Amino acid sequence: MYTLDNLWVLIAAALVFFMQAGFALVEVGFTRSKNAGNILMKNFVDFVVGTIFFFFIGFSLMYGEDIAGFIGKLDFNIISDRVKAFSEVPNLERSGLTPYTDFFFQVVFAATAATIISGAMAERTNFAAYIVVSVFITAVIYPIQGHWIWGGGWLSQLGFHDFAGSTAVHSVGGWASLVGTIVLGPRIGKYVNGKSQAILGHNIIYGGLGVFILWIGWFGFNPGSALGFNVTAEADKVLSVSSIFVTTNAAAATGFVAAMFTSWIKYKKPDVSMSLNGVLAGLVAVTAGCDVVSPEGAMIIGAIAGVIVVLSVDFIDKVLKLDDPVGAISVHGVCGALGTLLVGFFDTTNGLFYGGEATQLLNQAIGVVAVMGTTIVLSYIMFKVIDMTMKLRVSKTVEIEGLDIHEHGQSVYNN
Amino acid sequence: MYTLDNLWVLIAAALVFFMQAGFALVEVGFTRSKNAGNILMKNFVDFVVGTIFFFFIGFSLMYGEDIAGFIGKLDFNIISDRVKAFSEVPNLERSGLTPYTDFFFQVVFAATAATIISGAMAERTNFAAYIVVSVFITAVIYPIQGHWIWGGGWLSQLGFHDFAGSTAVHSVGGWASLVGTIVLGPRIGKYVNGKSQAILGHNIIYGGLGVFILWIGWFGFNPGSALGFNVTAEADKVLSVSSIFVTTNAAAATGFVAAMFTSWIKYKKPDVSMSLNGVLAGLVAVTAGCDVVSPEGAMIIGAIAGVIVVLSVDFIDKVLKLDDPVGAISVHGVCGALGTLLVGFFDTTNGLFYGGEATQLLNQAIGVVAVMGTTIVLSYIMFKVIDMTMKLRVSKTVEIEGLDIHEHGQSVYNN
Amino acid sequence: MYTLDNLWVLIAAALVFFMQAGFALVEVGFTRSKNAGNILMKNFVDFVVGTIFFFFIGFSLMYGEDIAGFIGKLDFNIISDRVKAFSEVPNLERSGLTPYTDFFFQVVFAATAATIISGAMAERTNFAAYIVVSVFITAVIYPIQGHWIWGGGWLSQLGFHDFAGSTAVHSVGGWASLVGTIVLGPRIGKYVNGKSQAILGHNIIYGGLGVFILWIGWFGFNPGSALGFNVTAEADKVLSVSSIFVTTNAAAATGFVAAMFTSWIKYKKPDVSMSLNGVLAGLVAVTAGCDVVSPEGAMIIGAIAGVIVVLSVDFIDKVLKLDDPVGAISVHGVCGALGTLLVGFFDTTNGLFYGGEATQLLNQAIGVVAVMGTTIVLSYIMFKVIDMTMKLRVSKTVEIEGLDIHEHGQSVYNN
Amino acid sequence: MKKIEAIIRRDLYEQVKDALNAVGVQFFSFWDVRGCGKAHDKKQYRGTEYDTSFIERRFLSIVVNEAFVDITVKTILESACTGEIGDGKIFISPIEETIRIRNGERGPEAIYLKEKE
Amino acid sequence: MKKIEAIIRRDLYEQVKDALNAVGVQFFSFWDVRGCGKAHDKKQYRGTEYDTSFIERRFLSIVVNEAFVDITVKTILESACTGEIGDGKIFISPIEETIRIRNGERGPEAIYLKEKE
Amino acid sequence: MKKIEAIIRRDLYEQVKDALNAVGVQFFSFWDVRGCGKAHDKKQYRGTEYDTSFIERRFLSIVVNEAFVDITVKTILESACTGEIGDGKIFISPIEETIRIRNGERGPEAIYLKEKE
Ligand SMILES: Nc1ncnc2c1ncn2[C@@H]1O[C@H](COP(=O)(O)OP(=O)(O)O)[C@@H](O)[C@H]1O
Ligand SMILES: Nc1ncnc2c1ncn2[C@@H]1O[C@H](COP(=O)(O)OP(=O)(O)O)[C@@H](O)[C@H]1O
Ligand SMILES: Nc1ncnc2c1ncn2[C@@H]1O[C@H](COP(=O)(O)OP(=O)(O)O)[C@@H](O)[C@H]1O
Repeated sequence: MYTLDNLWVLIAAALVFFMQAGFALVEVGFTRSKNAGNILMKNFVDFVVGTIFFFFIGFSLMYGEDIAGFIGKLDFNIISDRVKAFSEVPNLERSGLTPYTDFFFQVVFAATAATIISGAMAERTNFAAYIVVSVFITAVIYPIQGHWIWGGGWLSQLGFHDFAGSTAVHSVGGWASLVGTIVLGPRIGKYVNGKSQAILGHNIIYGGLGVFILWIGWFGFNPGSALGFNVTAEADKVLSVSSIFVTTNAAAATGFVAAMFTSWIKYKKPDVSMSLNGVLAGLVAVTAGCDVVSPEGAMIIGAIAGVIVVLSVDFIDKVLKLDDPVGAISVHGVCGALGTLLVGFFDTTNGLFYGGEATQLLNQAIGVVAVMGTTIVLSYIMFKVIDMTMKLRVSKTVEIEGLDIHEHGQSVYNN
Repeated sequence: MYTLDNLWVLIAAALVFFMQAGFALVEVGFTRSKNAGNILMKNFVDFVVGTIFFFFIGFSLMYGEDIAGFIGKLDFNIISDRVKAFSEVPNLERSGLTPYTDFFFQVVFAATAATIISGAMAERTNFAAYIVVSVFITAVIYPIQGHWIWGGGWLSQLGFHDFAGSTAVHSVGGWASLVGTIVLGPRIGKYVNGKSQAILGHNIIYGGLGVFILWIGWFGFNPGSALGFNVTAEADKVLSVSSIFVTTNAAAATGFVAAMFTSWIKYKKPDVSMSLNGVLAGLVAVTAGCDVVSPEGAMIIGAIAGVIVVLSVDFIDKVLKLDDPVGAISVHGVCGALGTLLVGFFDTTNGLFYGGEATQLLNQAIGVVAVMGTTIVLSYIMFKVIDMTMKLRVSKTVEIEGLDIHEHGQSVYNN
Repeated sequence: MYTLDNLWVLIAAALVFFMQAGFALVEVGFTRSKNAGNILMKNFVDFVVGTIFFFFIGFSLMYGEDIAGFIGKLDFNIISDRVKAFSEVPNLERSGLTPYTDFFFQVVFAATAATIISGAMAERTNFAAYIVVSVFITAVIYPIQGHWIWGGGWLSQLGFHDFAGSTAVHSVGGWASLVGTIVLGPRIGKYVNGKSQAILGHNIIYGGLGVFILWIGWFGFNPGSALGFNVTAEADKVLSVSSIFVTTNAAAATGFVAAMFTSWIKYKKPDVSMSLNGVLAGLVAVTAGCDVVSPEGAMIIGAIAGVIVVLSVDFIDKVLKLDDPVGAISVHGVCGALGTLLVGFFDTTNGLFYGGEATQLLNQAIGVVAVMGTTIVLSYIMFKVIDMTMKLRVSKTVEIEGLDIHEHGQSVYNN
Repeated sequence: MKKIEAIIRRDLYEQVKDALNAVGVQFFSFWDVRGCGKAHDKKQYRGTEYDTSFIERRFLSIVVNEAFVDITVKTILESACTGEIGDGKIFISPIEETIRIRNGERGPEAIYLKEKE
Repeated sequence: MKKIEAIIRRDLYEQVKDALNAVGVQFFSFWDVRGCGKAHDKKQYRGTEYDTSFIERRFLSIVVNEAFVDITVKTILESACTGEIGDGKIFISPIEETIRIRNGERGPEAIYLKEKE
Repeated sequence: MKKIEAIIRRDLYEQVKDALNAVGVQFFSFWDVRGCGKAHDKKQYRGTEYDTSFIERRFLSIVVNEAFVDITVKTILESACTGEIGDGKIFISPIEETIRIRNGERGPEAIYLKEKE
């Protein structure tokens, strides 16, 4: 039903919006107090820049008229045109989402992709340069991949299944984070004689609150991606949405448990921030297939992600020696890819474990690799150009004394 | 539809309720740690006092039987009477909001008006006196202006357009803050030899989280003010509500951007707390016209508010020398008035920029001025009477050593 | 209507989920910084353990086929079986909640019961042992009582009225807290020469934010317990749900006011954390009867609870000498029981104050006592067995130096 | 006059303070410090071990006139001692002059609020 | 050289700092401490009274060469004094050696950045 | 015995601590202070400039017996020096007595846990 569909998607979008607060808290909490204000600002910038640029540019590149399966046609007026067309439909014959609902739900997703990056690049990125990064991600990089997967592009034609964006949103953010981290280099003091040092987050309680907020936000992110809430003779979105609540929640729970026990076994103690990452890992991983897996399947997906995220954080930190303060690459990049692939196994209708064929898995792998490759190339170009034109990284003094004082002229904590 | 209308408005009201948490965090964060518990208490007091007094008194003054366009008739039983009447309608013939839904949505608005003031008067107001202030605002001052604008009073008859309360809620809170600030005088140490000193907020991260919470709360505040969610042959509230989501969000985003760049240009660095104020300025400004402006119009309104809020904070602080720790006068008073006036320009059906006549603008100006004048007079009387009877301001020692210890016997931060 | 019922209950469940964040913040804030990470972890554990064990075990014990009015039949596949059955109903003939919606709403309640305990047992409980406690609460203890009250067990047959769980959820948590506190003993330094000492909470602002979050969560908890949102010729859940919003809110408000003034009179100053407890006391107390009391009745219930919670905290702390850092026994146990009994007085159809007979009150008393007795016995056995097998309490050194460092290897607050 | 600096366990502070007050030592300042010792606490954060090698302690700075040195030290020794490693240290150093800011009074008199006793 | 330790009201810090700077005392360190005095502030938490007996103060540690001792003390006395109980104390103690870490310079020269003046 | 007080850059703490440990100086206390210097950092809050004139630093208090004074100073000079303005200072002052709270042991013996070596 027109009204219910819109009501649900608007509420879901508001919840997804709230994830920005969650990301901000996790990123602030997992880093040092001298940079807290800067990270907060970056999280706001992600969202406000996203809102503006996705409105004028990103949305049409993603959902505009398809050009060769590769990109949508740029159209600054796409939204007002659609509203005009929609308004001409007699009220009682309207159906689906209004162009506003549609845009609003999409824009909060675009901002999510951008916000992932700020965590990985925390504590050393030039603020002005970061604003430009945000613009490119929401106006260009995210929309292109998004077009492939959700905008009628080649991946959606192929049958690639990424229901709510393990790949389209999280992996894009995660791989861009990977590249950003490489181009930036590690924070001063992170590697001493090649050995990784602990740089402690200054308030893990913020991180915990952030994860709770992200978790509730995900009840908009995943079930909202049904883009409606109705029942017809052909399909029952009510049942489907409610099942997505359960699968989403199940994966988050097992993600926590698995990460907690993995860290417990590996490090002898249950690590707080790793367990929190486990929740996010489970959520990211189940996002691709939350509509087609069973609650039990979701639990297994979450558990796998919870184990992998700990191993991945370790590997990236100690072996690859990439400095990702919040674990964004592992949570969003690695677990996003992982979860997308696992759809090929756990999809209850055509996953391998349910007697399906390998085609689905193959399609998933193609999508994962294509998005990873493209994001890496595009974001590498972006970071390099920005670095050359305006310097991506702050000076040594600024980094040591804190971005808050140098970039914003003040500390956020006082007496 | 009866069910959908109520469901939506109840959910919206819950979101508006949550704004209390946002206000509390912003006010706590923007002030000093020695007064944090006191401000928290005041924010709770606003809401609980609002709930009780608006139930018995304020609601009927605002929505009771109109007396000469000026005030509603006082009626302690108005809600139970309405419920009784409503209950007699056969279930399936019911329509609109239930009296409970109606009251609940209204009460969270009333409390918002009250809560604005606690920020401006922070760090020096006597707690007992503040409770009385809260009572008067929610029981008398807000309902009177509310009656004029929304309760069938003279401004609503005039055609004054204030969809969700830029004037009715925010300006009332803002102008009362102005008067409170004047009557109280500045905090000790705020002006030294006539020069404004920085008194730093103790935790701007709380402020940032507070702004995110306020932002999501505004998705109840503005779209919820459609007071329903349905589509009939005559009107499509679905389209309208969804458009309000977009305009509200757009103004918040440009408010941030504009305030950030204004502070960047003016002070050489992008100021964190000013940028946060920019979000609120954009939200407050778009509130009056969120239903009649386009997304592009909302962006411009937000941007104007974002610039103005920075200039206004500066002006009030340095020229008028009024000590408003959180910028409440600028955000709610100035930007509330500004946004209300801008409806006269940006209203897509009869705003000046869309070929409308000046009547709308004139009506807006009348409303803005009338509410400003009345609020100032009423709240001046209120503050003076309270000051004379129970002292509005704490003693010097209490102020210096902190309200937490003296008024509540303890500090909220310990080890 | 099928769609609306599910939509509302899912949204309500998401709000109830969010209460976990509120509990975590209150518990973290009311205790010392050296144990903050540990308490955060326990709050996550409650929910994730709840999700998993309630899925496989608790749900069927609570809602499975009734065995002699005492317990549901254990059935690991109950949810998938129900989904299968539900899927066979033609889409357009479906009604009520989907099995997923049903389970999701139930699981967030189960986790609430568990999470109450972590506060009372804070700062001295062995983490591994606590995980086992969580398992037992959500898999066994809560489902048994829940079955009696909501699952078709003997109390529901008797006519015991506990609409949203003052007894079923809160008292169960509260009484288990009582036993846990007794078995554990007080924190080191809490009683010196038999005199209760103040052990200060380290961040009451977290507590305040937590209470705001719990408050909005309660707008899912209570109105969501209507388990639907529709209107038929026989019943109007729309009116009922909206009235529950009002009664819930009213009791919270008067709870705050009453606790504030009680502490003000008793201790000469309005105590911040006691006033916060007052909100929760009001909410817990109104939970049982929120559907059958008037707003005025709810206000009185809240006020009584607000007074009682202060006296009870005092009594438990100073007379019984039980060390409950957050006041969980008083808020959830005492006020849960109190609120359940008050239904017998304030029920507008058959409460004593509205001309009803004493039967209702008697039934309420029977339920309160039965649940209290059973919970105490079961949880005593549980705590004792856990204590004997794996030690419930940490060593003296761990307690003195902090659970964060010893149990998790790190502090959550750093620079 | 002497300055007695005592580094004690944080959790014993109340006890030490009460004991000091009981013997008439009612004026001092304190703050929280971190104490490095041989015990290298291995901690870890996100799987990386780090070595804080410090313990949270409280630092008391007590300026007394000669007559009070012994009783102050004795009182601290009694009230701050658990007998286990990590009890902390007391350092005594000379103070040449003490001045009460309120009235400019100098010397030992400035240490105790005589006129109020 | 002497170490001048001043325990002052937190709220007067700015004033004291400005006064010190004005007389050329521009280098010092400070931190926040709690000061115990006779005034036993009764506080309460959840209905239990407790006795913090401390007030929040700021501790200034200023090392100066002999020539600056008097002016420093005088300046603090003037700028940190309200005349009400609780203004704090100044303690003076000997410093045997001062070394500037940057260049290893020792003695009174290390205290002031002469070369920059 | 001497008290060596070193005010160093916070970011160099780990390095200094490791260097000290390496030469056998394993016991000391530290806390965070703010250091005032000539460099007046202009900061701003909501458009109002203010002058903090301080930098965040770490204060190390190390009591050693005479034999260790030189090596301690040398080690700090080496490990805490960047050569840029703001490296901090070292102050040396006399300590008359040291007492280990755990067992009441006095004098230089109290400084090092000999029996554990
Ligand atoms: N030489 C020193 N200089 C400064 N502080 C010291 C010194 N020796 C010990 N301390 C402080 O005292 C604390 C406890 O001393 P420690 O030697 O561990 O106890 P114990 O003597 O009982 O073994 C240390 O953590 C440190 O803060
Ligand atoms: N003997 C002392 N040793 C260390 N600090 C002291 C001593 N005496 C006073 N102080 C510090 O000075 C502060 C103020 O001193 P107080 O005696 O209260 O002021 P006044 O001398 O004006 O009455 C105390 O709170 C404490 O921090
Ligand atoms: N006379 C002093 N008394 C106390 N602390 C001092 C003194 N001089 C310097 N300091 C501390 O040392 C820090 C760094 O000293 P500074 O003179 O800026 O370095 P540099 O000598 O390399 O120029 C100051 O910020 C302050 O904390």
